[in-house]
Amino acid sequence: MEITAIITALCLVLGSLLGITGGIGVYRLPDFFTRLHACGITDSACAFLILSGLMFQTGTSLETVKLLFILIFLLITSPTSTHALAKAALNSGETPLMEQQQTQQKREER
Amino acid sequence: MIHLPHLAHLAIWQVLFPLLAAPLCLLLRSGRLAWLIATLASWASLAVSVLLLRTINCNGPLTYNLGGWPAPWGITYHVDALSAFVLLIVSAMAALVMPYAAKSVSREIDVENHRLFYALLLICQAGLLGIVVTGDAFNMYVFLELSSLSSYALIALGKRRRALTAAFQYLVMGTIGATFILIGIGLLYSLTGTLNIQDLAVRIALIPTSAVGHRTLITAFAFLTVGFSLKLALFPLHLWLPNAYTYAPSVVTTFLAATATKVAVYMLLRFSFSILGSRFVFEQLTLGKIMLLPSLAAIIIASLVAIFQYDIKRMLAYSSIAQIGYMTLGISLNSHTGLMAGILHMFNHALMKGALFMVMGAVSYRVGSVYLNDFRGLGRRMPWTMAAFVIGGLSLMGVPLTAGFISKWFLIEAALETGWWSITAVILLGSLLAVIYIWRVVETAYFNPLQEIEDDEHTEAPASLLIPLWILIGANIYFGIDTSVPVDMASWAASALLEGTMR
Amino acid sequence: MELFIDITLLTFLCITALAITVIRKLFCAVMLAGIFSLLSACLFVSMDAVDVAFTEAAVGTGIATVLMLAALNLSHSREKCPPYQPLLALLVVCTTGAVLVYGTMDLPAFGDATAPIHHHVAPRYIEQSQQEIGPPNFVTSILASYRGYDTLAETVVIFTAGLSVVALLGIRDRRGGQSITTDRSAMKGYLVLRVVTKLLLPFIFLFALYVQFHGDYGPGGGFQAGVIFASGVIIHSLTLGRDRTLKAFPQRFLTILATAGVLLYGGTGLAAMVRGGNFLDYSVLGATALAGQHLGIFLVELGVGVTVFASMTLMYYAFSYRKEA
Amino acid sequence: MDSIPMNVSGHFNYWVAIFLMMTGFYVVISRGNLIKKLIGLNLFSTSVFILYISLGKIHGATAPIASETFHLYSNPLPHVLILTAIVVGVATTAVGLALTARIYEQYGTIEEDEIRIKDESL
Amino acid sequence: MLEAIYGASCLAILAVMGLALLRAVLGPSAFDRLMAVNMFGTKTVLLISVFGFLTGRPDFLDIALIYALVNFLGTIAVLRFFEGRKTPACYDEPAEEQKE
Repeated sequence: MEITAIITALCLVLGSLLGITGGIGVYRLPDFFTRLHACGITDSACAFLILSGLMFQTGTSLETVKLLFILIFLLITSPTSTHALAKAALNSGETPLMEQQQTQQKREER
Repeated sequence: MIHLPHLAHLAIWQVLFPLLAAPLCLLLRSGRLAWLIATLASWASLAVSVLLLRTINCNGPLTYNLGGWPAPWGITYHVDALSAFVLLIVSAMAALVMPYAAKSVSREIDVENHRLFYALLLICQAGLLGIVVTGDAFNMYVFLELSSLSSYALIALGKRRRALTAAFQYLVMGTIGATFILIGIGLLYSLTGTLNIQDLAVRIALIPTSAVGHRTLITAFAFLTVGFSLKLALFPLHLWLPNAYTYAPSVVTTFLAATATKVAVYMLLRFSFSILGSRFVFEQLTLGKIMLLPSLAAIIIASLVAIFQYDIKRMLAYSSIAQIGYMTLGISLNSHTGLMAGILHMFNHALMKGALFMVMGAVSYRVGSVYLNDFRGLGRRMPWTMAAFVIGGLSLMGVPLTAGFISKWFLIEAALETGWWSITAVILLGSLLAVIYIWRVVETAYFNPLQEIEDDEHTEAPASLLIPLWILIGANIYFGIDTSVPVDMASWAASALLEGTMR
Repeated sequence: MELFIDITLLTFLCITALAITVIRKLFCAVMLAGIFSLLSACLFVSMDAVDVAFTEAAVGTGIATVLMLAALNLSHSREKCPPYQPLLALLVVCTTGAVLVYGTMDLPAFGDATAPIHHHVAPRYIEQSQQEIGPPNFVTSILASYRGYDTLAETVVIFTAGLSVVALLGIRDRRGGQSITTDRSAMKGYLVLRVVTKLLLPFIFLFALYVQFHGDYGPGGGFQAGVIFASGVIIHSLTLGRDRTLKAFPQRFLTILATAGVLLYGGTGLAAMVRGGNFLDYSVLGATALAGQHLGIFLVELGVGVTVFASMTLMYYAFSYRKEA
Repeated sequence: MDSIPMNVSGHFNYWVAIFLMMTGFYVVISRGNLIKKLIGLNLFSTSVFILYISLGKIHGATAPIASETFHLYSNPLPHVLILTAIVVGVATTAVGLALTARIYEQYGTIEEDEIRIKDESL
Repeated sequence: MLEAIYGASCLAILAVMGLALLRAVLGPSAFDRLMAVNMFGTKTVLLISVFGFLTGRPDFLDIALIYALVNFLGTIAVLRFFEGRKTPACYDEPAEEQKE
């Protein structure tokens, strides 16, 4: 078996695992910001691993370039939208769970 | 006469004139010029349809391969007797409505929308013509949507806010209808692998049918019928029509009332006769019996509802539903005479409803609205307009020497042929009800005292409204006396349909 | 494997559809509708309809969602509880569904290569289109040449939609003396977004051009390219402010562009008639039939792309300018 | 996976497409909210597209773009038809949305029954 | 060998899509849904890419590219149209929810 195939397989498996982790995180975590972190972090890493894994299979061709473009596009847009989302949520009054707990604690201390 | 490269291209010019004139309208800076372009295009289109009719009369059906690809692979235009006849109706109405539009539109539509309005009207016309002239089932769907889409916008351009809700309702019901048609076409396609109408007919005939008939074929036909019934506002599915016709600008109502439902009837005829064949449709699927009841219900109930309307445009809209009932009744009688009466009524109804809605446009041009009260004393103020209303109304009732009489006559003859007296009674009852609702308007216009003072505003409508109106009224009388042309055409189209081939 | 993906996607579709019926927040319903169309696009890919998937993604997920959000922005975002139990509706729907299921009984099985649908007209497209027309993408050949007339009508449909929306909503250029920097519609608070957008826009337009001119060889073509171009403009307008966009692409310019696209398509057809062929018969346009087809398809796709771009952008303008008009 | 017998998978696709269609149809006719109706229309037509594309699929075939390694292609004609239909669908949606926006301006609501009440109170 | 890996990745991505879909359906806040939709979109891009390799026709990556673009567009549009609106548009209103 070729070395590229092994690299591809590794990348894909790793990427998929990361993706599933993110999916579970998004489904299970308690509040918006924790879910967003699960989604945001794994999204980019998963996309990076899977797409670069695929790139090893295309050699040098138009497909490689396309994959590269998709990768760059995702790597730029995905964090951007996550950032914008978090900002919008914060702006419109959503408070992170931790902050809520802290204020609650303070109130209790008082 | 417009110069045409050669006669072979006639069929495509039919659609191309309005279709390509529409974008041109937008390029112009002024609404007047757009109107001029629109009028010229519609006249050119009328000339083409007359030429087409003559060509077909002499040489038989005409086929035109778009893109040069032969029938099942490319889209073809196929013009036979029925389609030439409907083409004539549509393009003649458009050619009359366009000159009429100049004044009416300037009163009813905002100035900045004039160019858009004419462009949309032309696109609507192109869509309707495209449906009729095409020989390809899917192409028919696309043009159907083209005409529907532009008519939604046209209706919504009406002055009152209810025009918007009316247009929305029409949009929802029209889209459901179109999607049903899409499903039907898809099922037919899946059975045969072709979309060309003639080819479909050939290949459907080859499908082995068991005793119960082919289930997919029946379903396809059911969906097509429901879809077309929605589009042609057959009785229980007519809900979109009264509002749409009432609140649309007068020009739009005139055009749509005279053409859109006719084209829907055409589609129904085309699919049930040319594709599936009259024997399959009537004997196996009993379309006749299915259609009979809604048609009769439409004639009576819609006429009754019309009597109680105070908005005269709405009254005429309900009357349209009743008249559509006559057309489908003719079809459902499943005989040559009945079919011929139905086709003839398409033509005559276009003439009379076109004229009556033009009267509404003229009245609303002068008076501002068309409630029953507004008609008081109009008999003296707008003598020509109201005279036109009376003659149009007589034609609607089916009084001898008007066009309406002829189609009713043939309809009764067809009903008598089947031996069902009750149907004849219903037809006569429908006419009687028409007498009542027309009489209400006539009475108000001629016998009610004049409203207050006579100001200069309320005088006769301008000539550009009256001339197209009286051309239509003249046609109503002319075709009531000299019946040979439309009757021959309808009879020819009916026999072609019944033979199941696109002759 | 493919079957499994197919079934999973269908299940997801069902879940989404049911959620849409239940959910009352229109905003969420719109987002779910976006997911629905994304999922159906995936399904199209798995059923080999790459061009359809391309279009569905660009149109259903992209433009339709944006327009719906824009319309929602102009109105309420919450649906009222229906005042009655829609039993009649349920009955109608069940009947229709039952009839349809009955109708599928005699359909050939899914994926059956012997079905009549694959044997009458379609084989010619697959076997001969490369000799007759040229492009390796059969869909492009059929779309632009065999059934080119449908595509003309389709172009006019989108043109009509643009006209209708403009006629209904109107676009008022309120810029007047106001300077661009005070445009409130720009996303001022999102610096990262603005910078990223500026960075990405050239590539989006480049991609649109690639899709436009590569449509013969892969999925894509004029329609998709027009939509992508319009998406780029919409992104520009969303983040950097619509007045700036309107300055770059004025309404009059877009109107002319939309018109020009339709006329280019129609004109190509007319040119064929002048050269002695039928309407839209591209073979007569070039020295050889193949060259003519190539030229014809190129022009026609260009016309489609231009019209779609201009109409979509006009529609977006109309919605975006309505609020304060 | 292909070991699943044909008669199970044979019409599965069609039936799910029909179910989706009917869900969309139900939303259109049972909901009074205009935007919801349009979403329903979208669902309805998209599901019809799924039905069409299902009809064109051939097992073991590939996308209808010529390639040296493949010789069995799915039927391209439904794809072309649906491309056109998608455009028609989005055009209708756009016009419907424009109408909705205008209706909201005029009536202050996009619920069908409230609109009816406002019309009758005139 | 690689076929199996591609298949497994497809399955994994589908699973993630399912989880994201659930989040989009369940909510509770609009931002949750938006995030889920965004994630769903990204995963769709990956699914299409891997699927192309699975079926041996990787030349359709354009589709994946347009999905990425459309996803970005959608997120921006939502943010843009609802940034001005504070809570009412975007949040569940428990009181009203109970009424239904």
